Amino acid sequence: MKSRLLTVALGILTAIGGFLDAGDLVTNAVVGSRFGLSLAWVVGVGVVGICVFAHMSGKVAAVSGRATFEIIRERLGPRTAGLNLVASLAVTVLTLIAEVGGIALALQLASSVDHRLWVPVAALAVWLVLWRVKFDVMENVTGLLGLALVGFAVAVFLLGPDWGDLGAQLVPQVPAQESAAVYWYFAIALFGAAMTPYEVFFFSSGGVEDRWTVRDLATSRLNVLVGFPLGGLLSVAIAACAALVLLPAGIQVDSMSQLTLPVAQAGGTLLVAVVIVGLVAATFGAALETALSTGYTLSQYLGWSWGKFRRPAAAPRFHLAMILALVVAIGVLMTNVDPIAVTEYSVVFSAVALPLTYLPILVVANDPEYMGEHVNGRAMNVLGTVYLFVLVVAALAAIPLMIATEAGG
Amino acid sequence: MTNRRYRQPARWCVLAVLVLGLGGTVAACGPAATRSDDAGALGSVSDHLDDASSAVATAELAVRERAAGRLPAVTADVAVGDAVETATGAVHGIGTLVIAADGAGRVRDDALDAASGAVGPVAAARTWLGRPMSPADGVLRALEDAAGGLDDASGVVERERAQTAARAERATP
Amino acid sequence: MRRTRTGPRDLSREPEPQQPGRILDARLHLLDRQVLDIDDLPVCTLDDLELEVAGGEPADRVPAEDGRIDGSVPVVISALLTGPVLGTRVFGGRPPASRWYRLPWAHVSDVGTVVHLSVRSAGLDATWLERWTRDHVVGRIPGGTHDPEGSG
Amino acid sequence: MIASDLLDTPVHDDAGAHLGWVVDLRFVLDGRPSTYLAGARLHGLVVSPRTRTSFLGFERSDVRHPWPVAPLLRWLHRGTFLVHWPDVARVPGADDDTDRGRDPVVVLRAGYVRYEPGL
Repeated sequence: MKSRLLTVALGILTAIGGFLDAGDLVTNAVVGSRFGLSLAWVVGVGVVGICVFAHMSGKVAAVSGRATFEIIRERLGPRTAGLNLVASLAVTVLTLIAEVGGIALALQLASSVDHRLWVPVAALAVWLVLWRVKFDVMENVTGLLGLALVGFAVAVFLLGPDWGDLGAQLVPQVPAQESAAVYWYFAIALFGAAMTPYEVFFFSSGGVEDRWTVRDLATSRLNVLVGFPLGGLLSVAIAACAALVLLPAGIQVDSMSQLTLPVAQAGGTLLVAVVIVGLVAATFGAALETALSTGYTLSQYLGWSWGKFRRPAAAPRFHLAMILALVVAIGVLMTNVDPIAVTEYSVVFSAVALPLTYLPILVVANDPEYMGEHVNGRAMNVLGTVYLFVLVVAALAAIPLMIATEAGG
Repeated sequence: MTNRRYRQPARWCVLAVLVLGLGGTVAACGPAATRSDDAGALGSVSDHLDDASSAVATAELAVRERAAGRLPAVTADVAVGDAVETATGAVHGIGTLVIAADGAGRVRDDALDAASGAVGPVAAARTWLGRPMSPADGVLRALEDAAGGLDDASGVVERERAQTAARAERATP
Repeated sequence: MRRTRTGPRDLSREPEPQQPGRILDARLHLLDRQVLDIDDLPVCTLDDLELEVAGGEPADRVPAEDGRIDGSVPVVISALLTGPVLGTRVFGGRPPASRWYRLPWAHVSDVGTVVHLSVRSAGLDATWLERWTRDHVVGRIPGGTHDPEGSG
Repeated sequence: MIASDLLDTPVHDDAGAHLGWVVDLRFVLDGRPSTYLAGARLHGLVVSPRTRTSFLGFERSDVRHPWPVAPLLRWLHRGTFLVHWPDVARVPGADDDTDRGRDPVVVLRAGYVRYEPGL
């Protein structure tokens, strides 16, 4: 019993720590420094969405033993699924680039060594972990270290804001100096940051890696339902830090180093150090997840042997795909592209790519042939349908808004 | 093996969407797009001035926190280093804009002066970080002056932009 | 185009008689499913099906003059196909039969949410690229045969 | 013959009228028994009169969720029927794709019978 409690606690803690990635960090800071907390509601919408989505894909993985992209191929056929594969792979590799760049930027904060020098080191470290380390060790270590981002929440308290004032900001409204189109563009970016497709690929394939069965469903549900909302609260805490310190100072966030300034003001050197550890762990964990997701999607579409639980020699093409993805990430980052800009684009394209991934999961979660008695209940289906609409609207609006607002300019 | 009659239009649709999407992205996100008229160019100047102000504010905050011993030296160095990059980027951005009208051109030159004037203090802040014991007052004062200069330039640009836009409105009823 | 009357109570459709065996629809139950070998190791995705006139039929029932098959002869699945047929399913066309990787239907042991084979994947043509990658790329990187679940 | 020679192919009746497209192939496992599974006999073609895009099969199952995807697709595929294999008079051959004069089509015999497609 005690060990079970420990497992649940560990699962929740890793879910909190694993929720945040470079996309969440950057987007929340940017939004906080421009819009205050007036977009915090989007984080709520995104968190409920990722809970619904992750829960369904986890359930499908546990009951049928099929991971998300196998389902996508089975249901949509090779042509539509192939299109989805191209889109998802592009977004996932873009996110991987952002995460590897994020590791490098976070390491730069602790070392003052230029981030471009850290990129190959970070990518090599990611590969070594993928190559050698056991799946649950990898998941738990990065998740627990990522918990250090709680430093942002601590910072909000230490800053001692006028809580009534901060609460009043939570009301959705377009600030006077920003246009409605820009507001909605960033709403979609925040939504895409909370609900990235790779999280779902990782979550469902991870369920297969951990050999989930129907009995593990309750645990997985608890991890998701408790861990992700708490992770979402951390996102809001980052936005709040930016809103309390950077917004009044007229600072627009365009680098990761600016994230540490509110923390320094609130908690001093020690808290900054804690947050930097959190930044490295969160981006590193997300880099692992996105790299794995490139391997998962490709292998599952083409029916290759995959999984970290297998020896690399037993899943050679899966490992080769991940190596190539990391090489691409290094190559792109070496062109001197700004990782923050890559991150900002990746979250918007995430929103575009989501519906094609979401729909097959929703369909299969209702299919008794796969799910037996575990098909979606009525409440889950109502939520699922509501989110299907939200996702489609966000996906259709994302690119026009990006063009109209010159990517939030 | 499928009916060609039904596949051809679908292909053209996909191609059209692709071309429109790419063209739209280039047209809207490319720097030369709607910004080629003077009002648009002044809008760009204004955006760059905001970037420079943000960089100055970042450096100021980082120096304050460092002086109070709340920010580790390396982190402060990175923050101010990023600010220097942003500030020089803004100078480069303003300097390379093409503006036709004389009045708007003068405003741009003033903005360029203000932005260039901000780079020095931000870089000086980075130098100061390397000498931990010296007082920060001088550095902070220089940063505040730079921020003031940027604010003034920003106000002038905004006014000129409004006038240019109004003139353009009258010219094309 | 002749329009047909539609709806759930479509009287123009006869009720389907009870069939003597399990029913499988190609797209719904077979195509694009994961194929696993006897040790549950993924082999491939089922990309296409090869259909042949059922063996053991009298020769005069095979319309051989133009190689065309029609409803007068019984047809069965002779093999599951994978490989380049995926490309032609996506983009259209048809690869030459020499490019198909065939997994004979006789080796299929079960069809559920996955298709199970009764043979090991190690000896199959369909997995040669997997073996090549293992022997010539991944196996040459140090630690390639290390078992991650074994010792941390 | 491979399955994709038949899938998505237009279906005509013996008079040449367009009836729809082959959206699926139905097999029945009642062929020659072997160690594991009986041989899979091609039992019939599932023909949809309106659209070729069949991937979810709602018109053949009792699944009504998720709304609105399931009802929408079921409605799109209304009128889908099954024809038994012996009612098929001609199927496209391997060389039809290069034969420019003739589109690959499945032709049904006169007096073919439409069956309920439900599983």
